[in-house]
This record gives sequence, C-alpha cells and structure tokens, in this order.
Amino acid sequence: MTGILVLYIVAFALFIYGLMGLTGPRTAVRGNLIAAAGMGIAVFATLLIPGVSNWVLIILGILIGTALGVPSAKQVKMTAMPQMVALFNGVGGGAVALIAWVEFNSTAGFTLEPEAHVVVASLFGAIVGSVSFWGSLVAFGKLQELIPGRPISLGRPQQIVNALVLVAALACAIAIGLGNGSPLLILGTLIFAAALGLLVVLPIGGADMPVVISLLNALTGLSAAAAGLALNNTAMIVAGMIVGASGSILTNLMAKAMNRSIPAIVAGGFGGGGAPGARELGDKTVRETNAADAAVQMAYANQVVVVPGYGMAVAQAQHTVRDMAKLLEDKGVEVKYAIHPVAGRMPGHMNVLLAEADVPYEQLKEMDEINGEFNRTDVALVIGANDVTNPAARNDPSSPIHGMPILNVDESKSVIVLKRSMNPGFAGIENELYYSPTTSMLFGDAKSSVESVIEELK
Amino acid sequence: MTGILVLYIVAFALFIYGLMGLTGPRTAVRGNLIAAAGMGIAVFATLLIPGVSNWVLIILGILIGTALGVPSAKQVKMTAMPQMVALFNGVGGGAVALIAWVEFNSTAGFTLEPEAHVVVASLFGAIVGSVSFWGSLVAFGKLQELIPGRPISLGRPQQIVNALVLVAALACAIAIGLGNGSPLLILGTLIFAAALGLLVVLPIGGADMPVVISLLNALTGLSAAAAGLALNNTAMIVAGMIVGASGSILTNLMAKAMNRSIPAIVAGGFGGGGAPGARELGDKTVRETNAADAAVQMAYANQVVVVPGYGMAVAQAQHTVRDMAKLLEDKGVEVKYAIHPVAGRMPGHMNVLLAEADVPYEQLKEMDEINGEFNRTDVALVIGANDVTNPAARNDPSSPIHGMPILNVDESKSVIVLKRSMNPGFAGIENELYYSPTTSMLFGDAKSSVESVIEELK
Amino acid sequence: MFLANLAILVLAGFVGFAVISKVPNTLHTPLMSGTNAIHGIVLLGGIVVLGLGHDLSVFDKLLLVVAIAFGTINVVGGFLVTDRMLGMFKGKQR
Amino acid sequence: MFLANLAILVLAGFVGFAVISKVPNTLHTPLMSGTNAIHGIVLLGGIVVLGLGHDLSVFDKLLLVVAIAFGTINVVGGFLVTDRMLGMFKGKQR
Ligand SMILES: NC(=O)c1ccc[n+]([C@@H]2O[C@H](COP(=O)([O-])OP(=O)(O)OC[C@H]3O[C@@H](n4cnc5c(N)ncnc54)[C@H](OP(=O)(O)O)[C@@H]3O)[C@@H](O)[C@H]2O)c1
Ligand SMILES: NC(=O)c1ccc[n+]([C@@H]2O[C@H](COP(=O)([O-])OP(=O)(O)OC[C@H]3O[C@@H](n4cnc5c(N)ncnc54)[C@H](OP(=O)(O)O)[C@@H]3O)[C@@H](O)[C@H]2O)c1
Repeated sequence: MTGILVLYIVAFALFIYGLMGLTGPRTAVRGNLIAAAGMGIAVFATLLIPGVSNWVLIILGILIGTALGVPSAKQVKMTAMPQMVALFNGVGGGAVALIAWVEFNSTAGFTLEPEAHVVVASLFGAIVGSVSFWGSLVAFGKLQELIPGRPISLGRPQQIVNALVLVAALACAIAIGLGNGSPLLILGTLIFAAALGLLVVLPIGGADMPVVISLLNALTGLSAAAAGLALNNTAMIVAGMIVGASGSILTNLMAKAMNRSIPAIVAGGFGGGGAPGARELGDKTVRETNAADAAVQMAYANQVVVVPGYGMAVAQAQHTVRDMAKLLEDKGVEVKYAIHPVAGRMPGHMNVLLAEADVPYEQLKEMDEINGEFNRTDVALVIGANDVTNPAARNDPSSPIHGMPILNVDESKSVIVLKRSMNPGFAGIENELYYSPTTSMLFGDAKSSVESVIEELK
Repeated sequence: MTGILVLYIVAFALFIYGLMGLTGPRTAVRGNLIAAAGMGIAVFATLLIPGVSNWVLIILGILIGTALGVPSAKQVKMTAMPQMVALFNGVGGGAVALIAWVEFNSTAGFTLEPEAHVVVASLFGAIVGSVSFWGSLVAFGKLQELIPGRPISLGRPQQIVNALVLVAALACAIAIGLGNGSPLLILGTLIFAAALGLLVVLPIGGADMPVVISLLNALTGLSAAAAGLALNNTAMIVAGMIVGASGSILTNLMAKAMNRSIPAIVAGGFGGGGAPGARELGDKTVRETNAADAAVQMAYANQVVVVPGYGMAVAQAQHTVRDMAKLLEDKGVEVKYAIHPVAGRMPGHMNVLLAEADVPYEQLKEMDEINGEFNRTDVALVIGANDVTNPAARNDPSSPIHGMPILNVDESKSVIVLKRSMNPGFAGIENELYYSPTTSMLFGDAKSSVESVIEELK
Repeated sequence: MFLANLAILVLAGFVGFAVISKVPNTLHTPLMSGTNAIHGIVLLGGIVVLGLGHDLSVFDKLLLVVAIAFGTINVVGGFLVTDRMLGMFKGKQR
Repeated sequence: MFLANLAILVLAGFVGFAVISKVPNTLHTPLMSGTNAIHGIVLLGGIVVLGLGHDLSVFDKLLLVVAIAFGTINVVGGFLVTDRMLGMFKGKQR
C-alpha cells in the first residue's frame, strides 16, 4: 500500500501544480498536460493495489470509455464545447451515483457497514452525483438544442416542487442511514435526486448554461470527494475537493463577468433571450441602411472595428467576416476586432470563433485595449453583438446590466449594426445605441448580410 | 482524541484564513487576530489530550513565556521590529531543538523508537531548529548593534568551513539514526548545528538581515513541521509547513524587491554599507549648500517632496522632519513624502517611522504615485536616502542595482541631499545624482541638519 | 483515519480556493473544462470497488463497468477538450 | 498514519505557496512576523512531550519548560508585534 499512497500524493501534487498552470495564459497548455499526467499516475497506482481482480471488466470499462470519449472530444466543433463539457461532467457525476448504488447493494444496504461516515458520504455522493448527471444532461440538451433553450418552468409552484423532491430524496437517504436496507430506498434516493436535477436546470435559460455547467462541475467535484471519503481514497478526496472548491469560485467569477448572481440564475426564468415587454420603442426612430451604402462607408474609412457577438456565432459568419476584412485591408482600411470578455455565450467564445477563421491574433483587441480607440474609429461594425455594446450599462443605473463594462462603440464616428430584427439580446433589454443618429441598422442574418457587403466591395 | 483532532482542523483552518487576510492591507489586522484565535484553539485542544500531566510545569513554562514575551513585544520601538522578529523566530527554533533533545533522552537515543520517520524527523528538527536559533541570535545582535553590522567573515575558507561543520552535524545525526544512543552524539548534532548557524549569518551584512530573518523564519517553520511529523501532531505539521512554504516565497519576494539574490546574500560579505573603493570621485564636482540657503530655497517653493531613507531612521529625524514640514506648510508650501518600497532596512520602514511621527497619511505617496510629480516639484529634499534615488538603476546596466525601480528625484527642478558624507549607501555604490548641477548637498547628521533648517525658517 | 481524511479534505479545499484567485475571463471556460477533467478521478472508485469487491452480483458488475466507462469518458474527454480549447487561444501562449 | 501526514504536509505546502502569491511590498514585514508567530505552534510539542512523557529526568523536564516558554514567547510576542506593526500602517486599513 505504501507505494500506492506515495504515488497518490505525487498524483495530486501534479493536479494542483497543473491547475496553477491553467490559471495563466502562458502556462495553461502545459498545466493541462501536467494534470493529465497526474491522472495517469493515479490510475496506474490504483491498478497496483494488491488483490485487484476482475481485470477483464475493468479493462473493458476503460476501453469503452476511451472509445466513446476520445472521438467525441476530438470531433466536437469548437462552438459546441460548452455542451461537451456538460456531458463529460454529467457522466462523472453518474459514475459516483452508480458506485454508491453498488456500495449499497454489496453491503446489503450498508447494514454490514460499521462506520457512519462511510454511509453518509456514500449517500451524499449518490444524491449529488445523480443531480449532477441529470442536470448536466439537460444543460447539454439545451445547448445542443435538443430541448428548447428558453426556460421550461412550472411557474410559481416550481420552487415548492423542487423543495419537496429534495426532501423526498433526503428522506429515502435518511431511512437508509437509519438501517433500513430495502433496495427500493436507494432507487428512491437516486430517482428523486434525478428529478431534482431535471427540475432545477429545465427552468434556466440556455444563455445561463455556462454558469450552470460550472456549478454542476463543482457539485460533481464534491460528490467525488465524498466517494473518496467513503472508499478512504486520498487521491479522490483531494482531487474531488479541489474541483469542488475551485469550481465554486469559478462559478462566481463567471456569473460576475456577465453580471448575474448565482441565486438569480438558479431561480431561473432568465436569459431565454427576447424576453417580452422589452420592445417599447416609444417614438424613437431607427435609421436603416443597405449593403451597398455600408460597403461604401467602410471602403472609405481609415479604421473599421469589427464588434462580434453571439449573433455572429449563431450565423456562423466568422469566415465570411474574415474575407470581408481581407477585402477592406486590400483597400487600405485598417481592420481590428474588439473582443468583449463575455461576448457570445461562453468566455472566450469570440476568440475561439475568430481563431477558427484564422484571424491574425494581432488584430484581436481586448476590451480595455480597444475602448480608447473608438473615438479614432470611422466605422464600428457590430455583428450580432448587443448587450456588450449597450450604453445603458454605463448610463442607466436602473438597467439590469448596469455596471457591466462594455465596448464604447457609441464613441466611434459611425456605427453599423448587423442583426435580424430589433429583438433584444441575452439580457432581454432595449439597446439605445440603435436609436443614436450615428447608428444605422443592416437587418438580416449576419452571414448573408456580410456576404452581400462583400459583393458590393468587389 | 476525535474532538481534539477536530479542534486542530478548525485551528489550522483559521491559520490559513488568517494568513490569507494578512496578504491584503485592508484585511491584515483582522487576519492576524484570526490566526491568533486559531493558535488559542490549538493550545486549548492540546491541553485536553487525555492523560496530560505535569500541569504545574506546563503552566509555569507558559507563564514564563508570557511574562517575557508580552512586555518585550509591547515596548519594543517600531524601528527595532526586525530584530524583535528575529528573536521570536529564534526561540521558536530553539524550542524545536530542545524537544528533539528530550525525545532523544527519553527514548534512550531513539533505540526504543521503532518508526524510522520519527527518528529522521526529530533529528532534522534538532539540526534546523538549532541553526535557526543561533542564526537568529546573530541577526538580532547585528541589528541591535551588539555585534558590528559589517560582515564578519573568515574570508576565502568560509564556505569550506561551513560545509565541514554541516557534514559534522549530519555525521552525528546519522550515527544516531544508525542506532548509536550515546548522549554525546545528540550534543554534537546540536552544537555543530549551532556553529553552522553562527558561521552562516555572521558574514552577512546588517542590511541583508531582513531577508536572512525571513529565511530563518521559513526554516523554523520546516523544523516545526518535522517536529509535528515526529509527534504525529496534525496542527504542528500543517502550521509548520505553511510557514515553511510561504516563508520561502516571502524571502524570495523580499530579496527581489531590493534586487538581491538569496545565494548572493547567503554567500555574504555584502551590504555592510560604505564598501571600500566606492569613492573614486573622478573630477566630478559636488555643490555644497548650507541650512540658510536650503531654508530659503524651500520657503519659496510651491511643492517640496521629502524623500526619506535609511539615514533618517539612523538619525531618528522623523519628528524633526515633521516639524519642518509644518513650518513650510504654514508658509503655503505643499509638502509630500515619497515612500520607496525598500527605503530603509525593512519593507515599510519609512511608513512606520513617519506614522510614528504622525505625518498625515494623505501626505505619504507610494513610488508609482509620486514619480509622475517630480517634474512639477521645485525642491526634492532627500533625507538620508541614497540607493533608492540613484539614477544608475535606470541608466547604467553595469550597476549592481540596475533594474531596481527608483524615485526619479533627478527630474525635479532642484534637489537638496542631507547626508553626513559622500559615503555610499547599502549597495555601496556611487550616486551620480550628487554630481548633477541641480543637486546641492547639505552635509551633517540628518536630524541636526533639519533642526538648523528649522531655525532658519523661523 | 477518517479524521486524517477530514484534515486532507479541508486542506484540499483551501488549495482549490487559493489557486483560483483571479483568472482572466478568457480562461474561465478552459479552467472549467480542466477541473472537470480532474474530477474524472472517480474512475478510481469504480476500479477499486470492482477490483476488490467480493461476490458482486452480475448487475453490480454491470453498473461498475458503466461507472468505469463514465469515469474514463470524463477523464480522457475532459483533458482532450481542454487541450483543444487552449490550442484555439493561439498567440495567448506567446 | 505517516503517509496521511505526508499527504497533509504536501497539501499544507501548496496552501502556503498559493496564498503568498503577490503581496504588496509594505506588507512583507508584517507577513514575515505573522507567519513567524504561527510557527510558535511548536509550543504544542513542548506540552505534549512534557504532559505525556513517562519518567522524564529532572533535566529533561527543565529543557521542556524552557521549550514551552520559548514557544509561548514566539506565539504571544509574534502576534502582538504583528498587530502593532499593522497598527502603524494607518490609513492602509481604510
Ligand atoms: N460570454 C459568456 O460567457 C456568456 C455566457 C452566458 C451569457 N452571456 C451573456 O450574453 C450576452 C453576450 O452579449 P452579445 O452582445 O455577444 O450577444 P447578445 O447581447 O445576446 O445579442 C446577440 C444579438 O445577436 C443577434 N442575432 C442573433 N442571431 C443572429 C443572426 N443569425 N444574425 C445576426 N444577428 C443575430 C440578436 O438580435 P436579433 O435576434 O435581432 O438578430 C441579438 O440581439 C451578454 O449579456 C452576456 O452577459 C455571456
Ligand atoms: N527596505 C528594505 O526592506 C531593505 C532591506 C535591506 C536592504 N535594503 C536596501 O537598503 C537600501 C535603502 O536605500 P536608502 O536610500 O533608504 O538607504 P541607503 O541607500 O542605504 O543610503 C542611506 C544613506 O543615509 C546616509 N546616512 C546614514 N546615517 C545618516 C545620518 N545619521 N544622517 C544623515 N544621513 C545618514 C548614508 O550616507 P552617509 O553615510 O554619508 O551619511 C547613506 O548614504 C536599498 O539599497 C535597499 O535595497 C532595503
């Protein structure tokens, strides 16, 4: 055993070291590899445990997992990353739940099991694991658009129902804890927990999913730590708890970045996009433009700043945009891209898309870098971005996004906005930018709009 | 036992939480109190251990310690802080060494002791603890000027001697480890370790002491962790190791801040101040001034920036300086203080001195804040500061302090330097600032110089 | 043993807490995915229970194979996806 | 037990490492003095050995009383001095 425990210590040391690396842009790639190495060591050590049998089945499980995991990880489109992460997170939670289930069966419902903390830890793992599994599946479904992204809620009674289901799950668990070994009870625990996972995540709008996934990620971490306590496995305890702790903080950071609060998110009902009642135009007028004029306007500009947003992702317009930029550069126009940290639906969403389209890295400007430049910019071309350009975040204390740092496109000499309608974005609020005299709207799907602009430029 | 271990966990959780607090200016005071609370809990829990006897002696020891510790901590002058810390650190190391010694005696030289790691840990504690004890005493002596602050070295053979002494200490320890229980051996271990402590710290110049103390601090932490391993005491392991790790990093940060390298420091021989051969004036000329002229110059200035340094600390001139500033302000002169992070001989040295003299906090300007202002400054009054104003750090890549951020006093319209001679400062190098046409020197002890300036101002 | 594990649990919590202090927005997603991969450690649980389990029913064994498969997916998928993501932040690494 | 302690040791190391990432220069001295107070924990060692020690010689007992006194000095002195130091950084707390 000694050797194995030493290897476990090495393994989690590598996890921590790798995680430290992941927090810095320069060291991130290496950090990830280091953590992976740690995992390899941990698995290796476990296989060395004296008396391990059932080799065939163990290998089988690992092979199946690899066969399913590797290709899906390799083929998934960059833009589908979040749901992929959700899926991987879910199965992790599922594994914990299954292990707890077997622990229950193989000890005749913990009736043979002396130590209290093992029982408690296992049941905790069963519940949290199951919640995380089913919750993650919903998150996956929503982002993959297998389930409608908008909130699916029971309305008012939602919270009460959730509470009741939770109580039911706990009741079953407690009954087991008190020594009742009936198999129905563990099934009840797992099923009620599953229901809870579904009921909590379904009412949450697709746009909040990244935060939810991060939350579920932290939960899975905790469940893993619990399983580690139950099995007295140091590596599992440490790794699980590290993820539990760092995951919770990460969730907070993400929520802050798009200034939402965790409770508000879990309360649900928000972020379906195009929330009703957001369309009181009043008598403000919108100036519409067409591809031809837009093309001319940009062709004669010195500097054009492209402001991509969620809409560009939806329209998959990144490559087209890139081509347009090329044409403009040939005409001697300086083109830059303004990247807002929370543009799109996951942090770094825009970096990923534009990198995919091989936009030269030098042209991607972080928010702080570019904000000073807008007043020297002739045309700010807003492609499917909305909230991240909304001056209300600066001016209107009553606005739900007030305080969120934004791209000051309104400071540039003229603004062209590409979107399909006057519908609001993620935050579901009006954007006064569209009514400013310097702004003109080019309605239509981002990709086709950009294509027609290209036609005009040629 | 269970309850005690839980209390230990609470205790070290408080240590960590407190330490986190100590890293932020706003939370530092609270952090320190939290850590202290943790210590209280740890001690309390230990006294609960079933079977603890010898109460009288235990209480006696605690009372003696309190009787000695509290007053000295309360009375020590702020400027004597570093040596006080050194002393407290030393006794900590001493305690570890003594405990190891008793462990040896009470187990007939570990011959009754089965587990290897206990023996190793104890001996490690004995050596490191002893080194830290004697090393800290030297550091204390130097800063308290009981021992001359300049390097006291055997010259060339120093390193070899140190190595031999270390080997001797290890040899004794190994002999014990191999099962020889002779009391002479433990004495040998402790004594050789003591000699090592003296030999390593004596050759180090007084000015490097803060870094050395931090280093010894980390060592004591490690020895405490070792003792914890030997006694299987979780609280000691965690607390000791945290200090060991954070202390090492802190040492690095401190060394960087005054850009020195740890090896160079331990190699010794540096920082005695006024290193010889640093005085080749060449044919550069120095402009001397007198209190009267200096007073007039400042009285008619719009803004005077006081640049305090180690010299002000030596001269204990902070109160006088404060009075002078008052007079100038009455004359409508704006007075500010430029605080270099490593001015003086410990980080925050100047903040402490000036706070002691009740200089209004708003007048203390951090380096980055004030550096932009010098070009708008009529008189920069440099009081016993040298290296932190030396333009060579900016201009002269060959200079030993090149790269260290400095206060750009040379940008101000005129500079008045108060020091006793042309002797160099801590780094032992020329300061071209003194030869610039805009600089005039007012020689003499900082305090008396300032006093005579005050006379003139009245 | 349990108390030692508790101490370990608490310390690990602090580590996770202290490490993720401030991280640039753009790294949130990779970090999420990286930590996600790490909790694939549950794979060990499946191996231990299946490997050391006495008289497990066929059903139990089936569940455990699935658990191991799940854990493996979490691990390999997680690390691979993270690596690909980070690859996308070209230039960042410079 | 030893291995659990080893794991604890390693984790504690990482905690110390992660917590003291970047700290403002002016806090170096208080931090040094604060951590210094924390290793006064050795006081516990003195108490345990003296409290649980069987047939300790008078000399050993003497050494331990000194050790306990030393540890106490380290603790109380350390925390007090740190507190006074931080008090000096007035305004900082604002
Ligand atoms: N980055 C993250 O981590 C993250 C995660 C979750 C939520 N969020 C939130 O998401 C928002 C991101 O802001 P954003 O400006 O990027 O997006 P946004 O505010 O959600 O606005 C996207 C806009 O794109 C338009 N659009 C949609 N499909 C389009 C298409 N095919 N062609 C052209 N336009 C299209 C929509 O208007 P039409 O419908 O009229 O076309 C919509 O107004 C922020 O509120 C942020 O807090 C961010
Ligand atoms: N802050 C820290 O943590 C720390 C720790 C260790 C080392 N250091 C190093 O110490 C240096 C600090 O720079 P510094 O400019 O503050 O001090 P310095 O460079 O050491 O210069 C001090 C000057 O004060 C003068 N002086 C000494 N006693 C005086 C008195 N009674 N009256 C008037 N002048 C007096 C000396 O010149 P005369 O002899 O001609 O009077 C000396 O040139 C830096 O090199 C830093 O790296 C800092």
